[in-house]
Amino acid sequence: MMTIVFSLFLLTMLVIVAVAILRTDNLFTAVMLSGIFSLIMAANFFVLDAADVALTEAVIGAGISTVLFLGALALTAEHDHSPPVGSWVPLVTSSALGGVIIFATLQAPRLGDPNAIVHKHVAPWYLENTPLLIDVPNVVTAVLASFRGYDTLGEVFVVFTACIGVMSLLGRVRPRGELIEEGEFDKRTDNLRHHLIPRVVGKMLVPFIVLFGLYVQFHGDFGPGGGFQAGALVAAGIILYSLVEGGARGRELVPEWFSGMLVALGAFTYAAVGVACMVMGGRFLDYSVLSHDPVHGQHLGILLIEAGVGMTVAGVMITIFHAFSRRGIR
Amino acid sequence: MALLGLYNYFVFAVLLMIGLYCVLARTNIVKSLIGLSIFQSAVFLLYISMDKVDGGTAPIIQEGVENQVFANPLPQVLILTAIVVGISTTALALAVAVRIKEAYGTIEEDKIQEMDREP
Amino acid sequence: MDILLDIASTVLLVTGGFFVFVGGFGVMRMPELYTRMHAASLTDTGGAALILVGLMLQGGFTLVPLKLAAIFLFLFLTSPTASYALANAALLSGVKPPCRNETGKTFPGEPPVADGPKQSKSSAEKRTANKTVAGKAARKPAGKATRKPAKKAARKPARKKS
Amino acid sequence: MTLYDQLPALVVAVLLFTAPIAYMLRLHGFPWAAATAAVVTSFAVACSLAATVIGGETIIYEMGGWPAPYGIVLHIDALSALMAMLITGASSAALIFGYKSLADEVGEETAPAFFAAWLLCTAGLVGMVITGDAFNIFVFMEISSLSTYVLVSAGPDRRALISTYRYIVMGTVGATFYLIGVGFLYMVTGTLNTADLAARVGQVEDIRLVLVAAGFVSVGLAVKAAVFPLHAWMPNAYTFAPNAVTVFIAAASTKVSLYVLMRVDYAIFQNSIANHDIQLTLFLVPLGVLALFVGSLLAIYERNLKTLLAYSSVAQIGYIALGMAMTSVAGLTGAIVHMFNHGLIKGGMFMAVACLALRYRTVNVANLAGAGKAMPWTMAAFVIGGLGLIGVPLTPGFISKWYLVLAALDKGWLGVFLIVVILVSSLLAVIYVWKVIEVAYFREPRANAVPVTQEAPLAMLIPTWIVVLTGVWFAVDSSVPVGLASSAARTLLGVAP
Repeated sequence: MMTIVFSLFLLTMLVIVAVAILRTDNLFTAVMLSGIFSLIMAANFFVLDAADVALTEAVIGAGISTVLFLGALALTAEHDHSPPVGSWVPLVTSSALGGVIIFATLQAPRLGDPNAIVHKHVAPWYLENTPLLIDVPNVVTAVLASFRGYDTLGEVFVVFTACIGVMSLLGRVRPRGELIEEGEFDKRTDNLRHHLIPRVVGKMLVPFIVLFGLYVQFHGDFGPGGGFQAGALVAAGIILYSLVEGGARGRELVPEWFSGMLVALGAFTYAAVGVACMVMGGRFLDYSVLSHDPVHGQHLGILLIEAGVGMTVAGVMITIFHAFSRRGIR
Repeated sequence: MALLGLYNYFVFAVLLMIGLYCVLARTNIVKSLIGLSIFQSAVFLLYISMDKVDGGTAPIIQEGVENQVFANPLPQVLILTAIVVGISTTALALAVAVRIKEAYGTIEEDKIQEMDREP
Repeated sequence: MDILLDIASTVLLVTGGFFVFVGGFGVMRMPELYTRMHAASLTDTGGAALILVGLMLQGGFTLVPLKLAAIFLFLFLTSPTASYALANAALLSGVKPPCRNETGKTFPGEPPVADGPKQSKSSAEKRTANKTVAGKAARKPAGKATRKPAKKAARKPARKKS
Repeated sequence: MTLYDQLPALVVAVLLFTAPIAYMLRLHGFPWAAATAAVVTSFAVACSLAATVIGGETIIYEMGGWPAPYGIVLHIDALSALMAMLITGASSAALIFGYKSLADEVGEETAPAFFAAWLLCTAGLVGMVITGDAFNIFVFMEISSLSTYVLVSAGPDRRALISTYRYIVMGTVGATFYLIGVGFLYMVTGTLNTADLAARVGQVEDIRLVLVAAGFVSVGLAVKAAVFPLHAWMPNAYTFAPNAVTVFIAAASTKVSLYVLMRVDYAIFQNSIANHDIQLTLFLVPLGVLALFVGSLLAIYERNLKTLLAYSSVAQIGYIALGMAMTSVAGLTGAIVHMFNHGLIKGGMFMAVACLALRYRTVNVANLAGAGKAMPWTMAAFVIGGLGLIGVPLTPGFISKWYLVLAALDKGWLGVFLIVVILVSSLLAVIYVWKVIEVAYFREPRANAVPVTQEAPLAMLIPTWIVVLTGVWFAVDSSVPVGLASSAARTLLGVAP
């Protein structure tokens, strides 16, 4: 009962914040509010017993996505100059969409119904067989890395694609061939360097954030966490460092060739584990063949691919951040 | 009480509407992209709402504890994937927005359309 | 013994909740940015500290109090920093604290004498815009990630003026 | 496990494995070489898979060794093998063809990223085709979409950027719709495996959520496939992308979404929703007919040759939609064969356009006067492709239209109407193809225009002619595509072969 009340409160807040985002003309306000939106969403996920997702949403939605939006705002515009809406098409389309969904979900199982079909098919099998077949306590990690490892492989390559996309769009060289040395976002965050307190406290926190990221990486089998969250956390630590010390120092700490290499290496590791399984006589991504004992093989496979995921995600986030912060206004 | 159990889905519908409206009605590219990310987050809410079981906990099996009820792990895995896909799309779209600003000098779609019309 | 612990922790939790409530109430009722920040700081310090200690008493001799202590330490470091950055940015972008003149009437801040009569209408408008940004950001419950956006919300206008 | 058993996974794994390598090793010319090698390997694997399944059997490959509804399986039957062949074939042809023009349009600096994106795009499309899991389709759809955005935005014109942005917004909304539909399906069945879904959707008592799910999935995929009113992103994306990219995405990318639409509608919803064939007809016939007319008319009035061909694609997708709407073996065979043939025709035509663009530096129809004399081979390839669009006998377009007409004959008055529509739209195709031919062959170049005397380089001409002649070959001896397509159509409809 308590969770339902709390959930109601959070969901209502979500709607309020979303409306506020829609109404504001100031893009900075909108970006800040969308950070808050993600944070409330993360809290809500936690209430709904999805700890892994909550962690990911908090790091990626509220942390990294906000920083990326700010980086883009520094290079584009501060205000939304959309003309007043003259057409009724958007309103009708979106209302129709909402109407259809509400109409359909009137027959959906209520929240938390233990007899819902989703809890009767497939999912119980995971909960039953994970201790036997894979033997890691966190079932989410088991499903993510092994049962549906092919999805996760695809996902790593989605991030990889985004990274090469951003790099080919905002790479070092412009179409005209000139190099950019001083980035606009760098300049704007530069004044943070002259403030002692944020700088000292920020620097003090960086090692702990990175440490926490590593903990999440290697503790992902036992508690909430795994490669995605860890990669994003480590990247958040490095980004914080770049913010308080200036982008140039940040790029000294993690050079761009290094983060770029990390991206490709992570994706490569994942694919290579899959191919190695094929070479050792199993199917693609069948980790059981990696060792004499199938369960041990699964552990090894999960460790390796989580490392690949962590490397890719951390590399991608850092690379994309640098790509935005390095860019100067033309 | 029955409707209260469906409140999640209603919020999902409302967020979807707000997101889609923002995408369609705003001509500012960054604003549309914020709308797009709300649109995507709404879907996360749909999936995660499905995973809850009354009296359940996060699906982490603890040794020595019997008869625990766990939330459904599958939607969580799917949404972990979807969140990462979402940020990838956003990052790429923002990079395109930056390049559009550099090429056109504005990120208002209606103005860009005018500029493209006159050769 | 147990009952004593329970009573102590309940008292702490209730007091902490009271602080949070007062903080939220203050953010709603206070007239402008700095006083609102002052109110919000009640949530960060009194509220958070009391609630965390109350929870630690509930935890007993396990890892839980240690984790809570880590959270306490984290908040102890970050929330003053965030407040500092916020106030600093507000000051730089021209939001002045309210002053009282000889007649005893309060009026919205007059700029320091050095760059006295420069304040124009447009900057007054800008000020209200800033206030809404900062106000909204500061009103949210304390947490790691809210702190970050709040810091940045304030940073941007800071640059605009200087 | 022998190598032969591993083939289904290899189609995708080769591409995914090579992409990071192509991105990491920044040697001169290496990314192109690596990409071509990987894509050609994948094409060979796809061909051998097609040879295995042409008889009508199905290969199931369990990823990670986990059985069907719990793990992800690859599901390869005649239809998916045909599509995989089309995608990898188009990708290899466009890559080999684009060796010169891509070096021209994509700088040395961005080449590694570009070719990695190319590999990922191919991998994403193939992955969508061969997977047997509804959510996995979404993941690979995102890989292919994100990499297509990257490829399109590499275009030299600044309008490439705004087209990419629109494509991103439409594509993301489409993919999210698909995701919502899958979510609802999961809610009522508890599974994501397509075969399992097909079995369990029929047992759902409450049909409302299933209907809405079908709607979301169909609309989402229709956006991705550029079915008529949702085609807005396509013409500009085709026009401003680099030429070789246009060849590839015009031949393969929208077809894959149509394929998924076909698969989902027939395999999952057909058996479970009462009167689903009528709903499908009501949904697709008006859209298909409108697409034929609007696409053809817009093509007639278009001045830019690439945009003209893009609008013609909108019209041709109308044919495929009509074939899908007819829910008969002949209609589906027509639709599937047309997906394949249209890929060949449009691929060949865009290759010819790329050759023209290389010499003329413009793709405005008006400026191509005299091209028939200056570049006879290129224009001949273009004309053969154009005849295919019209549907003249002995060209691939004829075969598919033949099956569509056959299917329409069974449909009574609706069928007569559809035959008239098909004939009229073929006439419209004559007009827009003739428009180009007239300028190229019968109009003298303007006095002030720079004279073009050189034919396109052989490195581009030979692939163009290979594609065009393959099309003609499959029109004369249509047993392979028609065999695969009719076996696929029977499987989809559940008719015993």
